[in-house]
Amino acid sequence: MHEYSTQELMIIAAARQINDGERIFVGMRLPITAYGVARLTHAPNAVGLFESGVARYEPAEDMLYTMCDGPNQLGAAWTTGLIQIMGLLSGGRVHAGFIGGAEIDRFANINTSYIGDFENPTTKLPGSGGAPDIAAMAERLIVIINHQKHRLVEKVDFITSPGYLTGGDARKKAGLPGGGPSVVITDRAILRPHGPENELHLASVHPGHTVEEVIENTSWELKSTPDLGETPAPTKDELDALHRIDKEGFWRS
Amino acid sequence: MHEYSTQELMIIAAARQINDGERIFVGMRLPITAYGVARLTHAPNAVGLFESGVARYEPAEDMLYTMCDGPNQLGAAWTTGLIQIMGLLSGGRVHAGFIGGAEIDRFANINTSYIGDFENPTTKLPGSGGAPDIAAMAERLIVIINHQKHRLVEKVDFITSPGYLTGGDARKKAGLPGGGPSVVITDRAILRPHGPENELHLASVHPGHTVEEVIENTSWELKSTPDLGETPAPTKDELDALHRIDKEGFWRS
Amino acid sequence: MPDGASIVLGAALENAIPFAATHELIRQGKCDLNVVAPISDISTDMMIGTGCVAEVTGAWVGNVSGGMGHNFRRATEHGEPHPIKVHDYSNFTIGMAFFAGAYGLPYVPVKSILGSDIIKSNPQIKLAENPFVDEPDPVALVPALKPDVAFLVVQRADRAGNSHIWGSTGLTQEASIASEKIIVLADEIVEPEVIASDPSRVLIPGFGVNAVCHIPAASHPSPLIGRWKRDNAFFHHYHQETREPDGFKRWVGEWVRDLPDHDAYRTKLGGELEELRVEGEAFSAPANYATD
Amino acid sequence: MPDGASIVLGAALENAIPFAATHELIRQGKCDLNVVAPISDISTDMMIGTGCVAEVTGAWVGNVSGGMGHNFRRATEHGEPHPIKVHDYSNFTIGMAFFAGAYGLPYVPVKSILGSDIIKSNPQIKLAENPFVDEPDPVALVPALKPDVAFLVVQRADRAGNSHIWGSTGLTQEASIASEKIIVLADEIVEPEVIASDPSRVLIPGFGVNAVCHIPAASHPSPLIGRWKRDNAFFHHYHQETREPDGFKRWVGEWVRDLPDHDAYRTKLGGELEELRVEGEAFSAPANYATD
Repeated sequence: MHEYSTQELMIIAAARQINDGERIFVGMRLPITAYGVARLTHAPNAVGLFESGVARYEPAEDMLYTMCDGPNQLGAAWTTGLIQIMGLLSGGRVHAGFIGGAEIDRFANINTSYIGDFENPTTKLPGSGGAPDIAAMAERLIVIINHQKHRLVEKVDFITSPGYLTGGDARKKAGLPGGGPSVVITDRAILRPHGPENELHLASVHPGHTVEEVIENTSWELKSTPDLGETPAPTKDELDALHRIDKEGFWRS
Repeated sequence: MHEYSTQELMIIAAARQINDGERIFVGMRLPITAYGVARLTHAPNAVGLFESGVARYEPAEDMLYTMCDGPNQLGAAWTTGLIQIMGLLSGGRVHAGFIGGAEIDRFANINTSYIGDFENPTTKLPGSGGAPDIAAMAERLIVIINHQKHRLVEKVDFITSPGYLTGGDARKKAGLPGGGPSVVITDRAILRPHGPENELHLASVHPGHTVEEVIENTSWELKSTPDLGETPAPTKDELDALHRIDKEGFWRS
Repeated sequence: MPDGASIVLGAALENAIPFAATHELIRQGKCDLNVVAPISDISTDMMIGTGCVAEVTGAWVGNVSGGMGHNFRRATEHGEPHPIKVHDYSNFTIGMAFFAGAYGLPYVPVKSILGSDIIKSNPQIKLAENPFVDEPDPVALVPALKPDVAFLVVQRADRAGNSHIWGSTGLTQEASIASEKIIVLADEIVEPEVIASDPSRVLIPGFGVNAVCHIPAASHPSPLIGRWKRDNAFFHHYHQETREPDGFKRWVGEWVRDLPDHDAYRTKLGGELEELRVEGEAFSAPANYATD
Repeated sequence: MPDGASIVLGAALENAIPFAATHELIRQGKCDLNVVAPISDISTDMMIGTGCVAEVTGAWVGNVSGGMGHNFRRATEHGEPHPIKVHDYSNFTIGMAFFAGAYGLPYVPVKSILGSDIIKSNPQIKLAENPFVDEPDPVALVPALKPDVAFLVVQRADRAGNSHIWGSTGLTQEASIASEKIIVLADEIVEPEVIASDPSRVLIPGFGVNAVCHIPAASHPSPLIGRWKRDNAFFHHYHQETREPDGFKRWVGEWVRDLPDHDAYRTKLGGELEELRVEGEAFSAPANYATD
């Protein structure tokens, strides 16, 4: 067994969602590291997209605080405008996108806008950025969120980025071209939409966590997929790749 | 008196339509030479636009066969895409555009598409290019056409580029943002829309031509503006400027 | 590329037209093509003359410095070699149709085609009212165009298709991204580092390109900025020679069908092509992408 | 620039934000502004904190590397210093709104905001049906945005405002062209020949620019590609210092109000700014524009 942090496990679980040759809306923080791990392990031909107008093959060499930082532009495949990059979302040209959020609900709708009523919010969150566009248009969506009861809620106060809306075929009926969320990676477990209702089900529990704990920290009555198991621990290769990228051990603690 | 060809007179008459500081859709052949004359005489701050994606201050140094030729791009103010340049037509950012045509009618509608029925034409012309867009959107339109009875017709077979449509306020009612044709320069005369009907009237006759001859070569009953006179002959300065541009005397014969 | 495909042979207007691809499609005897472009100078006329074309979708067909395209007129006026269907657009509206196709909009509402009979001859364009204002405010709705294949000529590319283009580009970016497949004809193949040294000069990144071919002077007789001048005499010659169907047959035999490939075409041009090669230097000022 | 204007302070997302203009507007005490941008990092938060802002039109407001924008939260949650109206967009939809404003489209029909409650919180966006298909096919209509003034930071410009920009540009081109006026903040003023050597690197030509100012490091603390690194510590410091209204007052006094201009700001930064200066060289490969 190798030692790893919860964050490292999440990064590696996220990296496994990227298939070779795919074009991925990467975003900042944890997903960009996951992209780097995927490139170094099983997906050497993946392409990373950044909505500010950047496309890269190799991840940036230096630490990034924003997607617009110099190291993300030096040696890029393409530095262009937002419309050119986000426009790739149409026509199935983007395979997956990563997004985070403050709240997610049982049908994988995500809120990054308002807690409470939007006309008189108790908490105003920073907003959508390009997340609704990615959620609407990418072939599939990979969501990363901390697993707390007030974050995994029955119904989000505001749908910033649509998942399956009210479930079933509601998403399709609303005219959304992209396939919707395929997986939700938390610090305790992995959830996936399952069944005709497209409700989020528990798909695997991270090593060291229990089904009961996960259920307790979810606001809706969380059901499990038939093949519920344990999230596979990071392999040595995966951890080695991560440590090559995360030189300073930012994600290790 | 200085000697000049009819083509040279037309070029200089066209150059006089360009005001200093204006942004002009120039096009090829005669108008691009007119633009050069205007820059060298009374309009040193005019800007020339080319729908392929070029904007220039100084006219190109060498002879152009198309707007995409190298000399039109070297030292340009901007080489970009068609949408960026033609998009300037919106919001009153383009003051005037030059267009030509195979036919023009009494309300200054222009045909460059089909002679006869469009579903079964007797003559298929090359088509519109960007002329309809310029005609619809530029603040004003400067038309250049040879003055022959079969070209100045009662009603064009096909409106490629709209003038005043059926006259009066028809153009406005059709939702066209630009002001419409302000002048038609032929090899015999200058015509302008006049009166509430916006019908083309004879505004001036070129030296050496007569009102009768112009009327004879126009298919509709051509009326005159109240201030009908003779087109002022080119000045020495204007001809000098033209000869500096037209080094090879292309327009002199 | 299947028969019946819709193809973009040049979307930059009068430069960088992929004539090498035009010729190869003629040699391969592709059928029933829909040729989609704002203006592709005599490329479209050649394709029509060989009977490859069922439809033309565009704003202008002819010989830019010569005037008429004789094959286009024969096809549209007398159905010779066979009738073709013309889908009329203006330059800006076909631009918006490509833009919509490229960036996932079902259609685009424009003002610039109002009043034109193109709305009548092209029933794909619909009139509607702007729902954002109370008074009548007509707009024309132009639906997305998504061609099957776009061919484009670039000054330089690496082997993965990452490409640099400079000079005016017309609708190259929108038409290419709107197309299902992109084929790059590179005047020069360079090391990946050359392209990566200037990612803002990339118009189409390699990950969107399906094939890259190294074909010098692929745009002849149209110009390629900084590489090849326009061959004006060649355009004039084409205009003279193709006035009659027999003349076009001779021309296309001599310059296309009887040549195995673009190498042979360049060899046949010989010194005439060499005279069109840009020898001078007028280099762009460098841009620094350093991070530290 | 009048009170009540709608202004774009950076449309490239997280680089090239014209903080020098933000500071000057604060010093001049402009009122009732509508701040329009997809994301302008802490520029928007600062403007809100000084009470300059009546409306925010955009997709995201905060401190990109720090998280929340404290002034934005105070204004939206408790009306402090006064309430502001937020017009929600996603990045792509505000991009389409600028595109429409720039290029004369009354609105643009998009798919990418369907299903989002942004359609409810922003009543400017209307739902409609795609008239080109028979089955139900919803689209969201996003009307054109035309701000009054756009400020943009460029790496180099000539005195007439002809400018070169490189690196990712977000919505810079669309937002600028959509705006009634454009003010350029140039990191370096160069001879016209430098800009004219590479007209394809021009994002906005000089004839569209209303004023050009030579302001080195105008984007500090945001980065300018090839010129200035991001000042991460400065963003962090802002985040810490502005947690409470009094802290923000102190911060804006020290860094904005008590300084006469951006020269003084650079002097105050001193060695900290010098450490952010890019010293290395990673030059673009030259492009040749020669014609002969």
